[in-house]
Amino acid sequence: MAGLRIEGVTKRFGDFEALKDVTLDLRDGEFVAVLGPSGCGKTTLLRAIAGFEKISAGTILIDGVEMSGPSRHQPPESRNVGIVFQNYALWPHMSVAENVGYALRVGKVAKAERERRVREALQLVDLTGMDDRRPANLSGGQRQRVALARCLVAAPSLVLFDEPLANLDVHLRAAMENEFADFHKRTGTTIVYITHDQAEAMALADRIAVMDRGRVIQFASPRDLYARPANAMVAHFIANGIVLPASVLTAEVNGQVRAEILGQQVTLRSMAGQPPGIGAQVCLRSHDIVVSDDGGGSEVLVTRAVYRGGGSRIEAHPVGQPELELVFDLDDDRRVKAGDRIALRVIGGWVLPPDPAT
Amino acid sequence: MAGLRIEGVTKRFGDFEALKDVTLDLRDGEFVAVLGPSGCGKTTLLRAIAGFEKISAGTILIDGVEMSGPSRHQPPESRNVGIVFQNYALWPHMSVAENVGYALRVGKVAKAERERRVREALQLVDLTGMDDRRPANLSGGQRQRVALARCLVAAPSLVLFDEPLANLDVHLRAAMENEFADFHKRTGTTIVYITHDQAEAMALADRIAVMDRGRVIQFASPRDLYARPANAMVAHFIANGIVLPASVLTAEVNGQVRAEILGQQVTLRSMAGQPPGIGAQVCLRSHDIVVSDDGGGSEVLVTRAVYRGGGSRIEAHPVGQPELELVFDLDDDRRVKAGDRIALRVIGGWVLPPDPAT
Amino acid sequence: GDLTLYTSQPEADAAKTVEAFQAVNPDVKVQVFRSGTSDILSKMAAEFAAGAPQADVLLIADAVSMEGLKAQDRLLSYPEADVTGLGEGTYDADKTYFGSKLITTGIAYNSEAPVQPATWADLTKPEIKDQIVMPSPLYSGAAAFLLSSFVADTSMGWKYFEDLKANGLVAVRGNGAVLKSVASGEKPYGILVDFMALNAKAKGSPIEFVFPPEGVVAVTEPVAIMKSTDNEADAKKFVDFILSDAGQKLALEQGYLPAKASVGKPAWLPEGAEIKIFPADIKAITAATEGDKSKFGEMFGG
Amino acid sequence: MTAAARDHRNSDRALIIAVAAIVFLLSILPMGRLLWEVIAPQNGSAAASLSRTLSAGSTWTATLNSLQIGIMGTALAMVLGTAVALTVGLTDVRGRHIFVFLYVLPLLIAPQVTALAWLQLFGPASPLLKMLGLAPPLGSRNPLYSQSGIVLLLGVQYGPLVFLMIRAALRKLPRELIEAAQSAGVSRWTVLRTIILPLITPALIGAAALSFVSCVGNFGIPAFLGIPANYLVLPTLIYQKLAGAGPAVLTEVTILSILISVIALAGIVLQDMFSRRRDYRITATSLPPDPFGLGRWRPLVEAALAVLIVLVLVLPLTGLTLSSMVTAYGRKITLSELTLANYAFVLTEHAAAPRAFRNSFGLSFVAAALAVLIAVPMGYMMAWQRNRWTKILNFSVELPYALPGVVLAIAALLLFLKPIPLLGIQIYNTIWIILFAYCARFLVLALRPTIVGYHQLDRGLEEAAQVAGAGLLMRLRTIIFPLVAPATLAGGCLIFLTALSELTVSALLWSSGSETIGVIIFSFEQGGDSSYAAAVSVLTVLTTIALMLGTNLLARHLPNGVLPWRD
Ligand SMILES: Nc1ncnc2c1ncn2[C@@H]1O[C@H](COP(=O)(O)OP(=O)(O)OP(=O)(O)O)[C@@H](O)[C@H]1O
Ligand SMILES: Nc1ncnc2c1ncn2[C@@H]1O[C@H](COP(=O)(O)OP(=O)(O)OP(=O)(O)O)[C@@H](O)[C@H]1O
Ligand SMILES: [Mg+2]
Ligand SMILES: [Mg+2]
Repeated sequence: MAGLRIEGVTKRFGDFEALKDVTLDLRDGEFVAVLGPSGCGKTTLLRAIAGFEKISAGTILIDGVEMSGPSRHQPPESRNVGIVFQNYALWPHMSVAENVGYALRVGKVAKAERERRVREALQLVDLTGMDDRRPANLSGGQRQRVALARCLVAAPSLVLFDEPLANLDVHLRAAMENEFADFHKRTGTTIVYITHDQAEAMALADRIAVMDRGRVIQFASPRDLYARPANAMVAHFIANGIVLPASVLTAEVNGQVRAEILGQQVTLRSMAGQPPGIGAQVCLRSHDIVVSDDGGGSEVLVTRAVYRGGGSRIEAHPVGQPELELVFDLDDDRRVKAGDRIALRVIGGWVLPPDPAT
Repeated sequence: MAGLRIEGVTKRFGDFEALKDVTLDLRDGEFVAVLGPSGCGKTTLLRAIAGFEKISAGTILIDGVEMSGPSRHQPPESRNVGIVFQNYALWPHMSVAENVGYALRVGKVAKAERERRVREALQLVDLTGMDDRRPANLSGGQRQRVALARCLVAAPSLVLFDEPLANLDVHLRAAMENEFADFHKRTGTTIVYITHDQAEAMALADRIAVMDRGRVIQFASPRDLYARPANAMVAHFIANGIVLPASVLTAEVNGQVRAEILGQQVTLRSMAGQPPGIGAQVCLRSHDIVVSDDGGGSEVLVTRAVYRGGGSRIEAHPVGQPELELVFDLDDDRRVKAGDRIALRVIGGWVLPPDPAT
Repeated sequence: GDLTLYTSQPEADAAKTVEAFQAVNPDVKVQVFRSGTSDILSKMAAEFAAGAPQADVLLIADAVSMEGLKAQDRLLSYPEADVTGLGEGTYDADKTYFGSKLITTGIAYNSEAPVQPATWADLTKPEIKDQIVMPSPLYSGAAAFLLSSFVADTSMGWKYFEDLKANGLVAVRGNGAVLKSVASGEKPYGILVDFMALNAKAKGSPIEFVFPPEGVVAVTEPVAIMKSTDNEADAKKFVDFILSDAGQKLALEQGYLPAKASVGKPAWLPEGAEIKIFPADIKAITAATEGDKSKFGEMFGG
Repeated sequence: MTAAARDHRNSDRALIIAVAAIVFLLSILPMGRLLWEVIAPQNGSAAASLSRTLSAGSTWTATLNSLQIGIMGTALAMVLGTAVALTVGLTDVRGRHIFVFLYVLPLLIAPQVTALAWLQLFGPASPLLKMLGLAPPLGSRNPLYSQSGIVLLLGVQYGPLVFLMIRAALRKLPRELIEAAQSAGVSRWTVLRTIILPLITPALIGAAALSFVSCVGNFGIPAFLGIPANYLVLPTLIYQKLAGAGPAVLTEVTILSILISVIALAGIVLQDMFSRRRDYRITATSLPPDPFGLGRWRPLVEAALAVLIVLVLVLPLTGLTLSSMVTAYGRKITLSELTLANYAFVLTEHAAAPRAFRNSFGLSFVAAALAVLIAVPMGYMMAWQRNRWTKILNFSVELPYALPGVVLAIAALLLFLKPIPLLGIQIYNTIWIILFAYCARFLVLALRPTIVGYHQLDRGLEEAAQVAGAGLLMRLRTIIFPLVAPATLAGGCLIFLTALSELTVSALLWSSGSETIGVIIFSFEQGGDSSYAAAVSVLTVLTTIALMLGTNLLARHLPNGVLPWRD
C-alpha cells in the first residue's frame, strides 16, 4: 500500500515532449485510471512511475519517498511496483507457470506456497491447466492473461496496468474488471490503470485522469467527468459527448443557466459563476436529446446509421448548420437510416467552463 | 475481389483441435466478422485462409480456386490476400513509411506514385508526419495503425484483419470503423474481420460467424444474432444476453409463444415450429426487462452496480432463485446500488431453439 | 637438483635423452620444454624481456641460433668440457656450445620418381622442373644454415638459388612438410634432413635419400648452458653426458650421425660411404644469415 | 532506501566492476604489457625499431596482403556460412540436425589437413584423377598455393563460425514478420532480401567482423599456403621475426602486432557504426517461421549440401583416417596393410597423448564455459549500458584474438613469468597459464554472438523482471541468459571446437604435464611422424562427435535452441 505523488513531471524524447508538467496526487489505496487517446503519453507516464524512464523534470514520490527527481533515480527493481505491460513482455523461455511464479521465486517464497499461489493466480485469469504451455503457443488473449496473473501473484503495493484488457473479449473483460475491483477491495493496493476504454475506466476507477498530448486535462471522479467535463476534449472523449456552440442567456443560478442551442431555448447545468455570453460550448449526451414526433425541435439529416446490437449509432447534421455533426445512440425500434430527416429536441446538457487560456 | 469458401476445415496442433469442421461461405465482396472468445481459434482460422497453416482436413477455396485442400497447399504469396496481424508484425528495421510502402516497392510501383499512396494511407490512419519514425518509438496504438495502413495500401482482393482495432481508443476506433466501412464500400473487397468486440463486429459486418472452441456456432446477420441467437453461448456472448430457464406453454404461432419465466407469464418470440415444453431457455436483453414501480414482477437482490457513464451495469439475483444471475444495464437516474431490492418485469425475449444434440 | 631443458629434438628423442641422462644422474630431475627452434627462441626472448630466463640448458637445432644467444651474452662458457674426439668446428671455440650430432641436409626423392637426382646440380635440371620443394629457411634452422653455406660458397652462391627458382622450386613450412610432399608424390623431389627421410624409409615410405658428392650441409644440434642458470653443476653434468660416449651412442641409436665419429655410424649409412661435409664458417654464417634469409624471402616468399 | 534495494545496487555495482576487472585482466593487461616493450624496450631503442619496421617494404606488403585476405576471406566465409544457415534454418531440407552437426566439425580439423587432402585429391598423385585420366602432370604448380588458395581455405575454415551466428539469429525471427511480407504477394527471394536479411543484420555484421578478425589473425593457413606462393601476411611476418630472434625482436613484433590490431579495430568500428544505425529488436513472442518448402529443388539442394560436407569434412577426414592407419607416410594403401597400431601407440605407449586429450578437453570446456559466463554480463553492459568505458572494453576484448597466438603467448609469458605480485602464486609452467591465454584469446568468440543476441532482444522482457524485484544478477541468470543463450552458446561451441585444436598459443606455454592436443600433433609432425599425428586428429574428431552426441541426450533439459545442432 502506498501513496503516489507526481509533481510537475516532464519527459522529453529528443525535443518531443511526451509528458508536459504532469501533476497527480494519488491517495494510498486509490484506484486511478489514466485515460486518453493513443499516443497521449499514458505508457510514458507509467514507465516513468515504474522507473524505466528517467524524467526530464519534476519529481515522483511513492509513499513519500522520492523515487525520481532532479538528482536521484531509484532503479525499478527497488520500487516494489507491479506492472502489466501493453505488449505482455512474457518470457518466451519459461512456461506459463514459471512466468507467473517468477516474482515469488525471486522473493524466495517456499516451493509449496509458491505453487499454491501460482495455481490461484492462474485460476483467477481462467488459465487453469495451461501451466506447462509456452507463451508462443498461446493465443493473444491468453498471453495477456498470463501477464496479468504474473503481476497479481506478487501482491505489490503499487500496481501499474497498461491496457491490461485490450486484447480480451467483452466477457472475459467484464470478468477481469470484476477481478480487478475485488483485488483492489481485498488488498487496498494503490492502482494506476491505463486504458483508452472509458467504460473500463469508469467501471473501475475512483478517479480518472484524462490526458491529451502529454498533459493531464482533468482529474476527477467518473460521474464528474461524465456530467461535468472540463473542456470539449474531455466532453467528446468521455462517452462521445456532442459538443455544440451555444449562447448562454442568463447568469448561473443554482448551477443552472438558460441557453440557446440549435435555435432552441433550454435550461442547462453549468459551473458556479458561469457568466452569460455568446461563444460558449455545450456538451450533450445521448439522453439529452430526444426525437420529437410532434415536429418541434431542430431538423437534422441522418448521414449514417450503424447497427450496434439493440440500438444504432446515428450521425446527423442539423439542416440549418450542416457544418455541425451530432453523433448519438438511438433505440433500435426507430429504425432510422441514412438520408432520413428527423427532428431533435434538446432536454438537458452541460455548459463547458470557459477556457482560462482564452 | 474474391469469394471465399471454407469447407469442413479442421486444424490440429498435435492432438489439440484448434478448428473443428469449420464451414463458411463468403460471397464476393462480403464483409464477414469472426467473433468469439479468446482462444476459440479465430487467429488459427485466419492463418489457415492466408496459407500460413496447413490444414488437417477440409478445403479452402478463394474465388473458386482450391488454395488449401487434402492434396494441395498454395503458398501465401500467391494467394493475394492482405493481412493485419494481431501483434502488428511491423518490421523494426524499416521506418513507418517504408513499412507502409513495402508492398508497393516490391510491386515496383513508381516512386512518386508510391509516395503519394503511402501518404494517403498514413493520412487515413491519422499518422501524417510520422513517416520517418521507427516502430519501436511508436505507442501501441500507433503501431497498430501503421500495420493497418500497410495492409490497406496494397488494395488486395481479400483482406484478413486480426483484431485490428484492439489497441485503439474508442474514438480512433470509431473513426477506423468508418474507414473500414468506406474502404469496403469503395473497393468491394471481401473482408474477413476477426474481433472479440461484438459492437465492432455488428457495426461493420454483413454477416458474423460466432466461434466457440474451434467450432462455428452461428453464421448470420448482426440483427439475427442479436434477436435470434442460436444457443445460450451466442445469446450470452452477443450483447451479454441474460439466459434464463423457462417453460414454453403454447406451441409457436406467428413466431410467438406464451411462456413462464421467473414466475411471470409473458409472450416471447420463437423460431417457427417451437413446441411447448419445460426446460427451454430464454434470452433476454436489457430492454426486455423493466423495473416495475407498482410492485408487480419478480423481486431481485442487486449484488453489484457499476457506473458506466450515463448508466450502470447491474448484477442481480432473483430472491426466489438465487442461483440465477441477471446482468443488465439501467439508466443512471435510478441510482440503484448493491444491496437494493427491486422488482423486475419481463416484457419480451427470445426462446432459444432446442439443441439438436439433446 | 632441478634442471630445465629447452630442446627442439623430436619428442621421442628428447624423452629418451632425458631418460638416459637421469639413468646416469638419478639425483637430477629434468624438466623438458620441447618445441620448434623458433618457438623456443620466442619463448626465451619473452623470458629475457621479463628478466626471468627459465632454461638451464639448451639443446637446439643449429649453431647459428646459439651464436645469436652468445652475442647477447646469454651463454655460459664451459672451458673444462671434454671435447676430445669431436670434429673440428662442431663446437664453439669459446666453449659456450657443443655440437651433439650431425644432421645433414641432402636430397630426397620419391621412389617412383622418374629421375634419380644424385648431385645438387641435378636439381636444376629441366626434367624435374616444378617438382622440387625445400623447407623455408625462414622456418627451419637447418635450411637457413644450408642457405648461408651455399651462398658463401663460391661454386654455388646465389646463382644456385636463382637456378632453383627458375626450375620452379617452392619453399614450404618446415622439413615435415617436405617429407609429406615427397612421400606422397605431390612434389617428388626435395631438400630434406637425413634422419627424417631415412627413418621414414625404414618404416616403409616410398622415399630415397642421397648425400650429394659436392658435400652436404650439417647442423650440429648443439647443447649449451645458460648463463643465468642457478644449477650450474647439474647443467655441466648434462653437457658432459651429451658429449660422453654414452650420450653419443644414444644419438646413434636414435638414427643420427654422432658428433664423435668414434662411436660408430648409423645403420642407414652404406658401409664405407663417405659423407662430405660442406665447410662452414659459423661466424660468417651467423653474420650473413639475416641478410640471406630476407633475400631468400624476397626471391621465394616465405 | 530499503535494504533490498541497497543489496541490489551493491550487487549491480559489484557485477560491473567484476566484468571490468575481468576484461582488464584478460585483455588490457597482457596487451599493455606487450606495449610496454615498445615504450621501454629491454634492448635497443624503440625509435630505431619503429623506423626499421615501418620503413621495411615487407611490412607494408604484408599489411596490404593481410587486408586483402581479410576482406576476401570474410566475404567467402560470409557467403558460405550465410547460405548454409539460410538453407538449414529456413527451408525444409531433410536431415538438418545431422547436417548442422557435420558442418561445424571442420572447425576441429586443422586447415592444413584439409588443404593437403585437396592437394592430394586434385593434385598429380590423386588416385581419383589418375583413374579418370585427368591427373595433372607431376609437379605442376598447385593452384591452392596462392592468394586464392588462402582465401578459399579461410572461407572454409570460418564458414561454420558465420553459420553458427546467423543460425542463432534466424531462430529468433517471429513468423509474423515474414508472413506479413508473404501476404503482400512477395516472392521468397524478395522476402529474404528485404525482410529476413535486414532483420538479421546485427548477426551478419557481427559475423563479418568476427570472421574478418579471424582471417587477419590466422597464422596456419597463410603459413602453409602462402610461403610456397611467396605471399606474406602480418602473422607470418611476425613469426619470421621471432624466428630470427634478434635482441630487439619483441619491440618489432609488438609494432607489427599493433598494425594487426589497427586493421582488426577498423573492422569493429565499422561494425559498431553499422549496427547502431537501425533498430532490429524483435518484440513479439512468437513461434519461429515455418520452413519454406523447396519443392522439387529439395533433392538438388540436399545434394549440394552433401557435396559441401564431402569437401570440407569427409575428404580431409578420410585422408586423415587413411594416414593414421598406415605404417609409413606416402605408402601405397592396400587394405591388408591397414593397421590400428598407430592408435595403440598414441593411446597406450605415448604417455603424453592421453594426458593431452584430458588437458585439451578440459581446457576447452572450461574456457568455453568461463567465456559464456563472462560474455553474458559483459554483453549486457556493452549492448544495453553503453558508455565510454564499455566501448573501450569492447575494443580491447578483440585484441587477443586478432593477434597471432604466439604474440599472445609472449604477452602471457611476460606477465606471468614471475609469481603474481601480492598473491605470490606462480602460474607459469602450469596449465593455468594456458587457460588464461585461452580465455583471453577466445572470449570474443562468445562475446560477439552474445552482443548480437542482445541487439535482437526486447528490453521489455528484462523490465518485466525488474518490476518483479529481480536484481541484475538474478535477471541475468533467469531471464537474460536463457534468452541470449542460443547466441552465446553457439559462441561457446565455437570456443570449444577452436580451442581443442589450438596450437600457436600452447606451443609456447605448455610444460610437461600440461601438453595440449595441438602440441602433440605438432611434435609428431615435426618429428616426421605424420601417422601418429593423424591418429591423434582422428581421435579428437571422434571424441568430439561422441561428446556432441552426448549433449543431445541432455537436450531435453536445456532451453530450446541452445545446442546449435538441435532444433
Ligand atoms: N522512445 C521514444 N522515442 C521517441 N518518442 C517516443 C518514445 N516512446 C514514446 N514516444 C512517443 O511519445 C508519445 C507517447 O507515447 P506513449 O507510448 O506514452 O503513448 P500511449 O498514450 O501509451 O499510447 P497508446 O494508447 O497508443 O499505447 C507518442 O507520440 C510516441 O510516439
Ligand atoms: N502453434 C500452436 N501450437 C499449439 N497450440 C496452439 C498453437 N497456436 C494456437 N494454439 C492454440 O489454439 C487455440 C486457438 O488459438 P488462436 O490463436 O486461434 O485463438 P484466438 O481465437 O485468436 O484467440 P485470441 O482472441 O485470444 O487471439 C488456443 O487454445 C491456442 O492456445
Ligand atoms: Mg501505450
Ligand atoms: Mg488471436
